[in-house]
Amino acid sequence: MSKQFFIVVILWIVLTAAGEALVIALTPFLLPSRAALEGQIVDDAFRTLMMLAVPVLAFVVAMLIYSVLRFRRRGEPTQDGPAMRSHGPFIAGWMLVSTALTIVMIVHPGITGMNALRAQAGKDVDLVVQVEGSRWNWKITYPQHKVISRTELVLPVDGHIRFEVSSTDVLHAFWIPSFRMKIDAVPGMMTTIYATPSKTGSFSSDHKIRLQCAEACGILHDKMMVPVRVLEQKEFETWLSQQVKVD
Amino acid sequence: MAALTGIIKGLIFALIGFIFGGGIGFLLINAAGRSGTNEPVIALGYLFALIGWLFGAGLWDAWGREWVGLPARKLEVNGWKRYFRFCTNHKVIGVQYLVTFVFLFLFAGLLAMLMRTELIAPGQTIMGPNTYNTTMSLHGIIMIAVAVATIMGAFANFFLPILIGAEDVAFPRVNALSFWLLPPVVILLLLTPLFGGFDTGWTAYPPLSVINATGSLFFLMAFITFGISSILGGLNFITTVITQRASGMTWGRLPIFAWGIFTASMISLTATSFVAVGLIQVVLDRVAGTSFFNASQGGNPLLYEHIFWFYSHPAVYIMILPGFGIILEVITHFSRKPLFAYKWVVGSFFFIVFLGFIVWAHHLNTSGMSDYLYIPFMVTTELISIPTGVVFLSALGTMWLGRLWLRPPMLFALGYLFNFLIGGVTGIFNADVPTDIHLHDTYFIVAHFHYTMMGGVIFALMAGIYYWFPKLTGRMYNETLAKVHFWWMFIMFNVTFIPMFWLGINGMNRRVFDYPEALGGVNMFVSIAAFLLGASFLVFLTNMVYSWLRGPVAEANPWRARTLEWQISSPPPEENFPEPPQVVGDPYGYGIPGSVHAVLNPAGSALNTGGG
Amino acid sequence: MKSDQRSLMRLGLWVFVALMVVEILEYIVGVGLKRGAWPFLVILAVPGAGLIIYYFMHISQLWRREE
Amino acid sequence: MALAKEIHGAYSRLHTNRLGLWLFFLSELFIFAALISSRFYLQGFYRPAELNQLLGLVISVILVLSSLTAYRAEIASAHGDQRRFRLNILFTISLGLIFLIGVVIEWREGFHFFPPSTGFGTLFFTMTGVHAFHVLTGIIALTILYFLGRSGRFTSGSYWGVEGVVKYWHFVDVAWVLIYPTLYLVS
Repeated sequence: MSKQFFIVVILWIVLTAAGEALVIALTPFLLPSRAALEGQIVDDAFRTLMMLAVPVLAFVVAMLIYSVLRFRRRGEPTQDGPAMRSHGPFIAGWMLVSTALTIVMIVHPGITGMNALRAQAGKDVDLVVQVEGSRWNWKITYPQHKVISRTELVLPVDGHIRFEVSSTDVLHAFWIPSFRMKIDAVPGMMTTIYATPSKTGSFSSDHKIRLQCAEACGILHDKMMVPVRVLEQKEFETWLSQQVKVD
Repeated sequence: MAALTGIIKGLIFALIGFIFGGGIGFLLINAAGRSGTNEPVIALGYLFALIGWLFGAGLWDAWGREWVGLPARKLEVNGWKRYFRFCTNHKVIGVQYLVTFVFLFLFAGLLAMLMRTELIAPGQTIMGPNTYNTTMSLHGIIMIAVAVATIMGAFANFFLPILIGAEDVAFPRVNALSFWLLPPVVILLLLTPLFGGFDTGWTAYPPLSVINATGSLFFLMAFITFGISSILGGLNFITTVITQRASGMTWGRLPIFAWGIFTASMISLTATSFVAVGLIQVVLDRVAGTSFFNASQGGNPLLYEHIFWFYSHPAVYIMILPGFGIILEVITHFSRKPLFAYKWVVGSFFFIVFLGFIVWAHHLNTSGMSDYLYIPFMVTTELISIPTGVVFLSALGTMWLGRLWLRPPMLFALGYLFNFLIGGVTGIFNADVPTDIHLHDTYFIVAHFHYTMMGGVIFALMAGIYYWFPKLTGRMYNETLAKVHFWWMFIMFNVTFIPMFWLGINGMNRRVFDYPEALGGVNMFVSIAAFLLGASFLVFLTNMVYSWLRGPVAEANPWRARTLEWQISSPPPEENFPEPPQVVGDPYGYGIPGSVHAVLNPAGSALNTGGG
Repeated sequence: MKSDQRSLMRLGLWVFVALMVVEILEYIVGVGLKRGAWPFLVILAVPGAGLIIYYFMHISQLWRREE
Repeated sequence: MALAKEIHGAYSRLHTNRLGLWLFFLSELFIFAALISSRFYLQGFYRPAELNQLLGLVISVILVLSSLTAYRAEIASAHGDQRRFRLNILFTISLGLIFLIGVVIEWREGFHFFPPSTGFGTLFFTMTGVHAFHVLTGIIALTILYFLGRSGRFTSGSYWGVEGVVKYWHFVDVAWVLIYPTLYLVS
């Protein structure tokens, strides 16, 4: 290894260390509040990818910084650089590392994350909530309890919930940012998504606890939102009993 | 007036065509007993108006007359007037493309400024939601067109034939045709606000795009027309590279920019006709009452998403591959070293084309498609980081131990590397299904693709403009202004888009007119940064206009680069090369004593080219 | 007619006959089978298209540069 | 030098034109590929019992026959046999027109049994419509070719116009060979 490349490696290590420290320090501020178990899987994947991205970023930036500082010429260069078209070990190393990194990313957090989500989805369902989007409102039905709500989505904490999402007119998307869960509402189709709220909370204290349409659907797309309220099981049952029953 | 006769004739023919086609549409509506819709009139009227426009603008004189046994008329006029005519010279068409699209770029940039003004604070600021949606959609589609067609249309047209030692492209008349298809596109897009606008964004997902205002039909027809232009361009460049190379210009000596155009053309030739079908299906659903996307009649909106992204993901590489070509070209000449790992780069371009066709469904990660599709598409998508990495390998390897000359093109190329790196790394978060479930359709995506499109393609475009400006115009730009432009644009670009990643993760979905109050502060910051970013283009525009008119006369080869375009005068002579050049060596033979790329005057004295 | 023209014309006729066989077989398979016809149809249609592309459209002109 | 360039140019012009045309076909192929994929995506292997199978077979045969006459026209033109060339072009045009009449008959039946607003009708009318549009443009091109040929435009050494249009006509046939089973015969 040439001396120059050695300096780059030192620079890379320094940058990587700084970057990883920054990721660890900043992740709590970067990732929003989380209110569902499934969100943990997403956040873990996010963090892993950040950790993996840092060394890649750091290497390219280290090479760029070093090259620009070391090899730049003031004014027009009077000579050509060495006629180096290829460098076997460097290319081989690059291809090996980039392929290996890609495979790592595919396996973890890609496939492992998918499997975790699927395993989570496969658990016994405590509550089914049907969510139907129409321009520009959501109709929320609790078929087991024969309750319909149009103004808010109320959920019990720790209950495993299946959302059955559909649409009457155009594409919409069901998204609760603090749950990290999203699925499109497609006319003529029922899509499902699962979530297990992990703590109580409501839209009034945190805007990320909202059911937001996330697929452009026309004029009031951004207003196609209902507040979400996650209650204790008891309170949820009380809420249900206060609602008008429909058949 | 003589300059405009073609355009005026085209407009008159278009009007006649519209009346004819619209009349047929009107009769069809009556025959089918469908009242209450005028869209068949518009659609058929436009079809014939388009044909009328093309024939009037020059297709008939330059080409159509031959079909009925008459000799074609020469439409060439000299001087500046030729830029307004149906001119088949590839250099004229290149300039036509460049000027048209730089103006479109600035126009769509102004639309972005309007959007950021609206988003500067929660609630309504300057416009209503429908106006906002139309502004947003227009910004989107015009910028997509800019990204697809500026490098391909302008630089590939002007420089590809010269780079390979040809006199012109393979089909000059098709080339002119593909440019003259663009004015109707622009007119249609500018007309959309008068017909209710369109609120679907540039993706035009049905059923929304089937049931919304007539503006959407205008948008769809504009997109299809643009697609035809793009197909013809791709066809032309592939044929040009295969058949028009100068003798001695073997595949292994092809400049990397030519490879970028060649591979990108493979995509625009094929994938574009695929998406045209998807768009036509939406038009048919609107105009003819078919049920492609009407779920109650057996249609399925997911079909459109599949067809659309089968084009639109590869389309990203139509934009990126020429950009790769430009920056690698610039980096090798400004590092004064041979292009590092040339064969690996060419291979990775082809690999990108191949992979580009089998990754589309990662745009459907939250669409509700079949569960078994997620992992295969995640795998193919993430594999793309390998060939993309090769481009970085080549760029870094070329700079290593080089003699770096930090002129404006080189600065933009370096800026490109940094921005595209961020764009690429954040792309992984979108390819990965677990994270994408959260990030899909949020400002994270907006930030990501602006890093690849603006930070990538537009920086490459700027690198290209500053690199080739002396050759295009024969004049030199102001170096200081160019450097001011770079640093201003580079810094404000990053300041604008980095916070958008945070916005997306924290619950701001895209294509919204309004957002939760809590996100107000960051949005105001982004808006102000965006205004400053927009202002950097005033520097650019000043520099371009002033330098084109008054700049110092440029020498033939201000960069002492080795490729063919720098071996002829600035601007190039009408026929490019007085004698067909004889290519005898590598275009990137820097640092090799006595290395020669091409002999320009094989018969006469040995007027060798080459750096040293 | 010159002899090479005649032989080319005859070649065209044979290709046509082959195409007819393909079409009719396709028809029999398609109308006859209630389900599962598609593999047979692929086996028939793709070579059918290939015959036209090879013999009628002379695709080999693209890589045979002499003439 | 200039002469050598010109000869080389004339030769490579033909090669260039051919390559361009084939690339155009490749692009067009993606149009039909998109339509065929749509058919399977939306309707699977479904086909209505009312589909007029016999008519479908008849127009397929007619189109293949027209390919033969087009082929014969090209061969004749290549050998300077202008009389046969014109005759075969006329045959081809007539067969193309008969094909279109067949499509019109089919459409009339189709409007009755599966109108374009239904699931299968959507695909049926779009696919046959897109194809019939190609046939129509082909017929227009062949007609132009006929009149150009009559005015003595083509010789045995220079007949790119004939070659190009005939290739296009064959391509329309290829498209039908692929569409016909996907629309009529799968089950």
